[in-house]
Amino acid sequence: MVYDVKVYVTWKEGVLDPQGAAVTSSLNKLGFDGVEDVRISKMITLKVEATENVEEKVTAMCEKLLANPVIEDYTFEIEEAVRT
Amino acid sequence: MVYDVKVYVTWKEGVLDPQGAAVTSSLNKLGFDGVEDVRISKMITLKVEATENVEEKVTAMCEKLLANPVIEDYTFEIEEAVRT
Amino acid sequence: MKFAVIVFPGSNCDIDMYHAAKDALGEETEFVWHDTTSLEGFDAVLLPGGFSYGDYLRAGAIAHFSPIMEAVKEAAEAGKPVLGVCNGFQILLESGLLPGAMRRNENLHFICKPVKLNVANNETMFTQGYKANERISVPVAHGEGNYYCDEETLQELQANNQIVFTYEDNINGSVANIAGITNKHGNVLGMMPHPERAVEALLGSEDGLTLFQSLVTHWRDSHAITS
Amino acid sequence: MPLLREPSPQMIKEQQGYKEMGVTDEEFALIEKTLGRLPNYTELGIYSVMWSEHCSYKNSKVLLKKFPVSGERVLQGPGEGAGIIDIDDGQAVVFKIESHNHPSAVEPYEGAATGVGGIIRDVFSMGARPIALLNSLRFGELKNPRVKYLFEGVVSGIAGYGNCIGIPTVGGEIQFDPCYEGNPLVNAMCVGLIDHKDIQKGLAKGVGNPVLYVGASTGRDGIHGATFASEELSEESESKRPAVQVGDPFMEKLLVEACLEAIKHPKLVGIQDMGAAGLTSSSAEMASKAGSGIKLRLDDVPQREKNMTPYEMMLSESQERMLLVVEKGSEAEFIETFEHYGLHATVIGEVTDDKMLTLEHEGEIAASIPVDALAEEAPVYHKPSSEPAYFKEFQQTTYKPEVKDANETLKALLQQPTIASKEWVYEQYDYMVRTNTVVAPGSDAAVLRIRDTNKALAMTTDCNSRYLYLDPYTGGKLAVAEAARNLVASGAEPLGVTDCLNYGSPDKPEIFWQLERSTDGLSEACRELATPVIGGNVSLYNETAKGAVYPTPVIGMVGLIHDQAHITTQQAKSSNDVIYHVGA
Ligand SMILES: Nc1ncnc2c1ncn2[C@@H]1O[C@H](COP(=O)(O)OP(=O)(O)O)[C@@H](O)[C@H]1O
Repeated sequence: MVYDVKVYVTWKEGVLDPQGAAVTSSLNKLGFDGVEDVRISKMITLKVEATENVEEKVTAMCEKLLANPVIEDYTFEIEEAVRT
Repeated sequence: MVYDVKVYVTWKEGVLDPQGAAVTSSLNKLGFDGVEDVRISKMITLKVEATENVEEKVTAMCEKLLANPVIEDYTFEIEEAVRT
Repeated sequence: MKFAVIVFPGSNCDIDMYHAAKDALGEETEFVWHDTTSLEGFDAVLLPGGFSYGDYLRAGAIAHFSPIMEAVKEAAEAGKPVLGVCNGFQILLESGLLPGAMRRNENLHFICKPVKLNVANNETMFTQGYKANERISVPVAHGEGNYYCDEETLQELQANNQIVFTYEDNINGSVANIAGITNKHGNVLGMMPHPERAVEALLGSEDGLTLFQSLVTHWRDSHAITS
Repeated sequence: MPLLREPSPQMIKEQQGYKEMGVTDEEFALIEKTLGRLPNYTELGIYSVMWSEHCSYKNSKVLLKKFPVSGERVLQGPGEGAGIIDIDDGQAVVFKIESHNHPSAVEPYEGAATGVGGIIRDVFSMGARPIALLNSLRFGELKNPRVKYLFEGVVSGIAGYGNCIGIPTVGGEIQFDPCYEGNPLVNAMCVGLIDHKDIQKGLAKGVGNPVLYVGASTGRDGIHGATFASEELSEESESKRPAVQVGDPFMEKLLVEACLEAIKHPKLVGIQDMGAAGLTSSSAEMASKAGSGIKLRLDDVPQREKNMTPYEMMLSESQERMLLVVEKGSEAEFIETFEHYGLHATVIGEVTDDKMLTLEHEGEIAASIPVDALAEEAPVYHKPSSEPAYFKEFQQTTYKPEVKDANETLKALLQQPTIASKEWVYEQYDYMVRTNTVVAPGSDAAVLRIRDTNKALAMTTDCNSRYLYLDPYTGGKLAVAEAARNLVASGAEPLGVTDCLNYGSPDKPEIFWQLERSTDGLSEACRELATPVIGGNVSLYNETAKGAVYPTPVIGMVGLIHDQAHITTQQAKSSNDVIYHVGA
């Protein structure tokens, strides 16, 4: 069975995201007012072949490599891949 | 009215994602086999204050700043923000 | 004294670190490839700067799984000096040998220039050759040197005197101007500025040499007592 | 499934489909003649890139012939990846400059980054350790937000690639002028150091010797990049967008280290990078130079995408790839060297004696073309030339600036982005990595010491294109002279030149005239100063609807400092020092 996985790695609350701050101000400068709180996170998509316990496997990948718990949180979505 | 916007900026098909390739191989080395096709994209979250036509506004932001259509595609989701 | 310079795929300052320890300092020095598993026979470990694994995902994230890192952890636990500079610092953070994390520089640009540092703690094995609060000139060259830790960790760092170098001008947005910290024990130092680039007058500064000399002095002293 | 159904040879001819690939009627007839039959789609694609200006210099060859290319110290002149000059003690310096203008105009970060990556490959494929990077940039005026975006993107792309791969970016120059709006110039130069005994050539010699493919796998990116680089930028360029590639400096770092190790191996026969027109130009050129043929099994080419056609594989410009020819039987040793660095090396073909480029794919012959026809026999044009009206006009006017308050004028001048400090730019470049940079950006030329010797190298890029526009001949001489002055002022003896000729469309007689006159000036100055041209690059069709860029032949020059005590910097040292005025 192959799964399509999407992992979202976001900044922990309270951690300033310098890139987000810069994008907020450039959007404002470009004339987009009323734009606030831009935060730039990662979306990591992958295909996982797994027999059982995909969730555990993905959790382990996040904990070990994909996110840094000091500054980042993560969530994920798993879907069965459509074979083409 | 304030909206919560999520913009996903992904690589166009066929564009090399060197980060994704490096992460694929390190996940495999870490013992996560059957992991393939890792691609690392951006998720940009923001709050937009808008009277009308949020969609147009967000599209314009994507075209002008958030994505480079030469190598990137984008999609977005808009939701009314829950006031806290 | 024998130094190990760890080489990861993508290390760039391995050569510079080698020259600093071998030529400027005059100590025995060897490169150690990342997939080696032992650091036996070495008295100190140097993790050089560069872009290990392209800095992909997060700086230092992939390198910290290299086989050699187990041996680095053992060396750290055994009390041997471990110095991580720039990418080496980032790897030490990712592997949990030092607290905190790095974000992109506040101005989002890579910054390369000589900067003024303050020696905030001159009582470590790395800094005992400096005067208290000495002002030194050492170059930086990084895009992700914006040090972050939460309030609690910061208080702990301060309470234990773990903050060793601070920037005179906060060039990158780091919490509390932090340029370099040690672990609680004081034998693992991570710093963004490059002392190995400041060991020759011809290239602009010799202020970094004192750091390496401090290590040698410390090592000689401690071995004189025990042996 | 292929992305598009390929038309048959007959259809191509009848519907003149070759025009879409930039092949003219006459060229198509010539192809039919050299081949003795109609080309199929793959073959036509191969001809079109090999005969593009970018690869064949068909419009500029007549001009390049004028350059002095030899000298006592020249070990390798134009014709290989990069030129080589002797610096005594069995050592030599290798350098080359190249443009990446058009990709940078549509994707500034990746365009500039892959430009840097390409020029580094040119240098280490000669066997040299790359030791320094320089660049030369031209943009429109900074008031325009698009220009700002391009400027920032290009600078961070150069920084991104150079910093990551760990080669110091030590110098460059930047000029802002409205003529570059919409068509910025991004030229990158790389300097390397080599021992004479390690000098490599891109030769495919020895029948039966295997051809190794090393580095990144091949994708559909940059297909037709070489022809794209040889066309004017138009609205249509938008639709040719996939011509932009994404670079992977980490992969290239591994390639540099692994190739430099492979080069020490006595069984290496030839090595060349896959630059413009990727697999096509590297294989055809290596075979043509060696008087051999080459056969490739395309099924064995590492592929990043599914169902790639021969056409796509041969024209892909995926970055960070190298082609090696090694002695038969030694493949395993090379494969092991590359594996040590985490790289895959794959045997994809062999050297033959039939002087043909033969491609096998899925059990069929996908193409079969004489290598010399591709590499040597591209048509050469001598375009008509005519003196532009503006030139006569300028020659007759004398311009006297009106200065009321010298202080104010000086301040106004210093605020010009072209003149103002470039610290904002070079602070983003790691100009110190590998700890040899004695003189950092900000002086006349950059200086790097050569470890374990008392020597040093000075290097610079220069070109005042405004002078060249006003008077291409004199301006050309001035560009070379400026570069030489910068080196001498740093304590160096100028050794040689690499040039990057950035011009508008040579199809316009006024532009061709600029090319002619300025290359006359460049040649004369190079001869006079005994700085031969050992390599370079030509970038034509730098135009937008608003017109052509100024003639911009960027000069990259390297000099030898015989004694490190001679290194001199620009800065005033102390008060009361005497100031001299030397020269005219
Ligand atoms: N403007 C120039 N001046 C001198 N030599 C040049 C110039 N342009 C190209 N050449 C030389 O012509 C040779 C052929 O170039 P080519 O094989 O197309 O190199 P590349 O693929 O690196 O562009 C190269 O050695 C190059 O140095």
